[in-house]
Amino acid sequence: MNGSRLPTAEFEAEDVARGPDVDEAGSSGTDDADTLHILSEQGELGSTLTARVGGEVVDFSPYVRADDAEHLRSLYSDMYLIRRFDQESTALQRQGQLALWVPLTGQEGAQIGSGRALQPQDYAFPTYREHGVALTRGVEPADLLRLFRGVTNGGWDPREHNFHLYTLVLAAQCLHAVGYAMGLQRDQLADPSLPPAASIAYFGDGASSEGDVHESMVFAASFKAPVVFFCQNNQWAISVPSTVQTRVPLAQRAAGYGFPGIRVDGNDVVAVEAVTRWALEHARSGEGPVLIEAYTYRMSAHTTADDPTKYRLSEDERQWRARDPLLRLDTHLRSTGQADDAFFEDLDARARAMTTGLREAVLSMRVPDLEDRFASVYADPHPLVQEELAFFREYQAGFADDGQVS
Amino acid sequence: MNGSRLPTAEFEAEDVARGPDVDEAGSSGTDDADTLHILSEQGELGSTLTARVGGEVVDFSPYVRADDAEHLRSLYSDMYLIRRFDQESTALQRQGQLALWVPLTGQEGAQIGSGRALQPQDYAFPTYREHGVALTRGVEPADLLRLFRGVTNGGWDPREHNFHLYTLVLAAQCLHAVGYAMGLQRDQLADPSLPPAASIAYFGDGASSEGDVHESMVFAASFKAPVVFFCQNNQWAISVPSTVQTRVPLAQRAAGYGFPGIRVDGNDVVAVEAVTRWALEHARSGEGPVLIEAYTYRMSAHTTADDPTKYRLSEDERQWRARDPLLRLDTHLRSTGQADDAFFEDLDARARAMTTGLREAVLSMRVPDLEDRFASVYADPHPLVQEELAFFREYQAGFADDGQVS
Amino acid sequence: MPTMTIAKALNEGLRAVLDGDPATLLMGEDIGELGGVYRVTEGLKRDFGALRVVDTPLGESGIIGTAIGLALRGYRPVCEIQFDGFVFPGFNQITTQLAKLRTRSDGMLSAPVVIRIPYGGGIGSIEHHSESPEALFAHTAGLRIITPSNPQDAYWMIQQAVTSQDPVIVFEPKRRYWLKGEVDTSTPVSDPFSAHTLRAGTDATVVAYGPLVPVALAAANAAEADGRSIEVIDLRSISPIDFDTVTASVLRTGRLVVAHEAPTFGGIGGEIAARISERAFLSLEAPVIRVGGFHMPYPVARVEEHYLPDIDRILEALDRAFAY
Amino acid sequence: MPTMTIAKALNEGLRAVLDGDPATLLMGEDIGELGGVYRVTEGLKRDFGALRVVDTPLGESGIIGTAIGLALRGYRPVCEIQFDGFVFPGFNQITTQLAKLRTRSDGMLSAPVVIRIPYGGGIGSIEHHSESPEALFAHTAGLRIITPSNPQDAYWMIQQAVTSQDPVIVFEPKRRYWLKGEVDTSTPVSDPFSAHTLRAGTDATVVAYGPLVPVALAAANAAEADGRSIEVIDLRSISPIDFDTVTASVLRTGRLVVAHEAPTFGGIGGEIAARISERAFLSLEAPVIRVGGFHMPYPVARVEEHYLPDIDRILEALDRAFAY
Ligand SMILES: Cc1ncc(C[n+]2csc(CCOP(=O)(O)OP(=O)(O)O)c2C)c(N)n1
Ligand SMILES: Cc1ncc(C[n+]2csc(CCOP(=O)(O)OP(=O)(O)O)c2C)c(N)n1
Ligand SMILES: [Mg+2]
Ligand SMILES: [Mg+2]
Repeated sequence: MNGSRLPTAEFEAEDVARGPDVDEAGSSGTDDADTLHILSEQGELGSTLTARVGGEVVDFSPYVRADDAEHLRSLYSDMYLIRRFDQESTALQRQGQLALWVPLTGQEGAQIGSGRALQPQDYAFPTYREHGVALTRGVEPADLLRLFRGVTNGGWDPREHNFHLYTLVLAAQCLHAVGYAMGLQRDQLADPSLPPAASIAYFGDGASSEGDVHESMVFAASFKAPVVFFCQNNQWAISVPSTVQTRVPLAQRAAGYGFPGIRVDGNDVVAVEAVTRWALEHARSGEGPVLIEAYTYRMSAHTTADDPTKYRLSEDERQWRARDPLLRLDTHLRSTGQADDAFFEDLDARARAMTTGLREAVLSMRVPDLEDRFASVYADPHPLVQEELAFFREYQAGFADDGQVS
Repeated sequence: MNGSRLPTAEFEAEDVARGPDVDEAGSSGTDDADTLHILSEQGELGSTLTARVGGEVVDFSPYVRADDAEHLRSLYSDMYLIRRFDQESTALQRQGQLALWVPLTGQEGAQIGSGRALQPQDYAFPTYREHGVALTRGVEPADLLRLFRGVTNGGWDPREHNFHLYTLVLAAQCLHAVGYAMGLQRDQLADPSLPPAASIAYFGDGASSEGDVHESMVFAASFKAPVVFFCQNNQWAISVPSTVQTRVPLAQRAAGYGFPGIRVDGNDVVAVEAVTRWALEHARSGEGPVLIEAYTYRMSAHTTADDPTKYRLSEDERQWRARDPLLRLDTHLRSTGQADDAFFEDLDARARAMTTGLREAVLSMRVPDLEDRFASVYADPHPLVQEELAFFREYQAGFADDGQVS
Repeated sequence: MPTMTIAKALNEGLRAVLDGDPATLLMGEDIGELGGVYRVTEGLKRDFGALRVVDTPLGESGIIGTAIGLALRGYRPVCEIQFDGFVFPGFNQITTQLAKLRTRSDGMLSAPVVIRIPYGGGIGSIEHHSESPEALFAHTAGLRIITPSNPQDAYWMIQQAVTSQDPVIVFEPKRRYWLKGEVDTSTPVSDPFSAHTLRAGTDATVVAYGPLVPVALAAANAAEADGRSIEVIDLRSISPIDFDTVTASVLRTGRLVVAHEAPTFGGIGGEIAARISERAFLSLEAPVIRVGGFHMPYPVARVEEHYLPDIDRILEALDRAFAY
Repeated sequence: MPTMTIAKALNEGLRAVLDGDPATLLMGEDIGELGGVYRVTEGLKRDFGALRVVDTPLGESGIIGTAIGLALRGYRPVCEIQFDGFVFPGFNQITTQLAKLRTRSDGMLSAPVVIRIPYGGGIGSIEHHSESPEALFAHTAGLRIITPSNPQDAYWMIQQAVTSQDPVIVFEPKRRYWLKGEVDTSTPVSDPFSAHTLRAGTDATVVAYGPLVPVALAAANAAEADGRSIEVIDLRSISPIDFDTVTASVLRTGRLVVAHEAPTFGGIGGEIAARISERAFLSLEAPVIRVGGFHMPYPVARVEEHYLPDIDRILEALDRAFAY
């Protein structure tokens, strides 16, 4: 089993095979002046509302909404609701009602924080895990399940919510977000009375390695497009740790393109919201793109088809449970008396109401005919599609006669 | 001609359309502490042999070979020879002997400086313009013309010179260089007695925007591959200035991947050689990749098919003539008495000797048969190729009978 | 009627769409200041400005991907890919994103992006500058692919591509850019997705498109001298293919030769041969004969003349068809 | 002889090449610790180490491009692309670099890279996980493309792919990963670029490959009940195609049905139909009938059963062939 050419397992060169010498600033990566964190794991609000962005120190206090109890409760509510939805969806998948489910548990802080920072005229381009952002954009939760039920590749009208469809080819949506932002720019120039707007591109630590992320950043920087790149570094791309994609914080990529990049504690919904509000304002005001790296953790499996015990330590998972984005806001709200039991009970009731009909909603989702699919390939009539549709109808009809197939 | 939606030419938004607000450090980009420059435009050797790389100041003096007169003369000779070759090739193209020529004039400092820094065991991956590097790798100059004569897509045996074939699809070769470096790494581990080696990937400012450059850097950083990325920023990608690709020096990209990046005055052959020797040593010794941006200028057209007067100012061209990489070393050698007229006359004679046979060499290049091409598609026998070759032979034979075609 | 080259007709067509619809914009490498390496966009940046004629950074995926985003915002981007051989970095965005957007959204969204690609050989150029990759796009549903062969078609088809609600790839026969012809700028040509019968004939049909159309016509003329009456069809659209026109012709002539520069194996000629063999099975006097490139990377310039289908190759194919 | 699944046979085949040739290495996304999303590389990182079973960063162009570099240095990389629909970011490196390296160097260099791609539908999955893009690679000269349909072929063909001096794409029929069969680990199967006749017949020939081979066999059995004797050929190699075997069969049977999951339009079935129509023109009793996907993006899971060619679709095609 040993050859002349290549070392085998016994003769392992950790460095080449990528060892532990990763230059990440601390394993949590959230302990330095380049990272914004406001709400601590203990549920306490920090007093430093600044962080270094590139060479400069930015004061995020105008963007922090921590003194608005109502607002904090609503952030908590969103996180809570989407986690419950996530759990329910996972259960539906286990029951065989969904082909697959992509859980977001652990990433509620990053998603609700950034989603709530958006204004109606902004436009979001999600990956396939942004259920939390979807909630903030008013997408009907059940609609998120259509894709995973296998009845559509879409599920909602993006134009109604300014929330694009899920994109499964990693990083592809980043370019769409930049192009959309270039369109916003042009609209604004043609009609300065339009409210300034930006787009936001979500992607993961794994996707960050794809060429499309690079080209998005090059184009965005070149055209000063009003786009925010929002990377959820949940530390895993299926089974591969983010240290394989990069040895330094992903936020540092931005400086290479000449725009600001900042890492934020992704489990701190207050900080995420603040930094995203700042970034969107930067983009909307014509200052160009911003990269945000939300440092977080995928608390669940990659998808319901995945088994994380194959590649990560339960000890790690345990540690990150203590950093749960919901937990710390819960603690904060309770300890400061901003929320009482009634609030949590009421929220629980809302969550139950939201998830109750879900199973029925899924069961009653219209299963399309293959015939429907022929209709959406082209906008204009297309002879080949028409011919194949005619064949298909005739073919199906043949079975109807035989009584074999409906 | 004016619409409701988009502003027209009169209503130009310079910022969006990319105006002059580029954050480049000075238009020459070579005036700051992040740039290494040693031999000035006036032909004087500077005394600071340091430059900032990332946060740290690196002392390049161990890599500078400015006190070796023999060496400086040989650098000059190489630059001179390849420029003369370039001029002759341009002439050959004008005479219709080449389909196209890609001139390197202006980039001799970057190419000879980096090429001479390579050791025999290193392996270079060029673009299509690295005639100077080819010279340093011992490629027969006439062989560089085969591609442009249209008789091959190659022209030399890369394994003989550790100099890969020209690659025309921008940026593609960067990944090959990284993979090759991964191979070097494995060889070294299997046989530590091998001399440490690195690969070097050449690419341009235009190509830097391609996704493949990004993926190369991600892979190289991840595997700590012994590869040097050598970007010749000659400020133009055909007609598009490098400020469209980036608003900040390209060298800054490296920090985003966690490896050193440095800008060097590309028209300063002494500095380029030093910085490349440093970078190669860094790579060979297991420290991982380095990015070098050689800031230079394409003094000629993109190719002989190009007309730069369409897109750039003759004033710019004039300014850059003063920064000619040959001129400054010429001045230095003469003013310090390290080279006399005899040297320059002798060099001129060598150049004449080198270019004299060129036209004949080109004229006598064997024009391949289409039949030859059938032989190199696959290594192993392939029925379709055999069938088509048989058809082609029979078809050609038919004409021979008719006396129509040879 | 003005006479102009294909390149000029495309330029005028693009000018017309920029003029007519403020949502249109052109994007690509070197299309602005330089006017494109083939000068197809010459003068347009000057007249419409840098916001509508955009010199992009150098990345094909970036060009197509941002064009999709612009289209989602209501714009109509016309992208130029500099050469056939350089479309591949953008292949993913075209194949997985652009082509599928409509289906993915159950018909709610569309991205009517136009992609212009100069294609084909015969220009004595270097590697990657002479390819014919149309079959690699035709297999993907959701795209439309057209290729004008003359100035009149060029002028109108580029405009029709921009008007289409679907994404359209326009393959421009680069070695015919300087081919001149009359252009009627007042009456649009018929449906760009239909084939045109350029020459009537009774003994055999030759189907060609793009750069080979003049070759097919010349071959038909040469065959006439031998007493053979050849019908020549300019396919014009590669996806969809106007099989009705081709079938009707073959039902009359009984013989079909299909010619393209792309390699025969896996080329679009196979699709035509297969479908016509099915539709006209009982009328075919001979198998459909394909004339195309060989199964090899496009060869170096000095041998391309032996590679490219020419009049003789088409005549030889006709001979084979008549041998049955 | 041991019995194993196709996935296990591939795993054992990869183990054999890693064992036998120190220049081989595997690279891809999630192939190490996890053993691949289909567990085809399970246990190999444990046994051969992270230098030979490499979890790469997430970039398909990066995987193929660095594999080419490794091959230039004398290594034999076997790349895994996670799903058919995710090969496209690597399309440029495959099409313009990998396929052409040999020709570009006038035969001096070769890059015997192997690319494994799980492909095809029928697994109830989401978008991009059920595609059959083989025709998009077959058109490009310089590549070889094979697709095993059973454990025995899987075990040997993956090894033969690694031994080939040419780049080889191995399309693995993912919905058959769990198909079991006996594997003779001592005697290699014959030339992986040849077709195998799996069932003799006299009235018509059915050609299929990969996931549709069991479907074609089942259809042939069903047709037998109707008194029709159907020959079934497993194509095994998509580039080159073993036209000799197919032609010989059709010359005897006079009828041909070609089935694949990929859309019919522009699919490899067109190439087979065109070439067999030419080679067996006078023996064909009916046109070649193709059974394939419709011209649409692969549909959502809930309707895929109506999209995928099944026994009935093949029988219907045979009916059409027998109707002549
Ligand atoms: C281009 C492409 N390659 C591979 C895949 C398969 N794949 C799906 S998700 C995934 C991991 C993505 O990781 P990351 O970007 O960190 O996002 P996360 O899933 O953690 O949210 C992979 C490899 C894909 N969808 N697209
Ligand atoms: C992928 C790809 N796209 C487009 C081209 C066409 N092209 C050839 S050279 C060039 C400009 C390259 O500029 P740069 O990288 O700065 O290198 P330089 O020519 O200045 O040396 C372009 C656009 C190409 N060769 N490859
Ligand atoms: Mg992740
Ligand atoms: Mg340049």
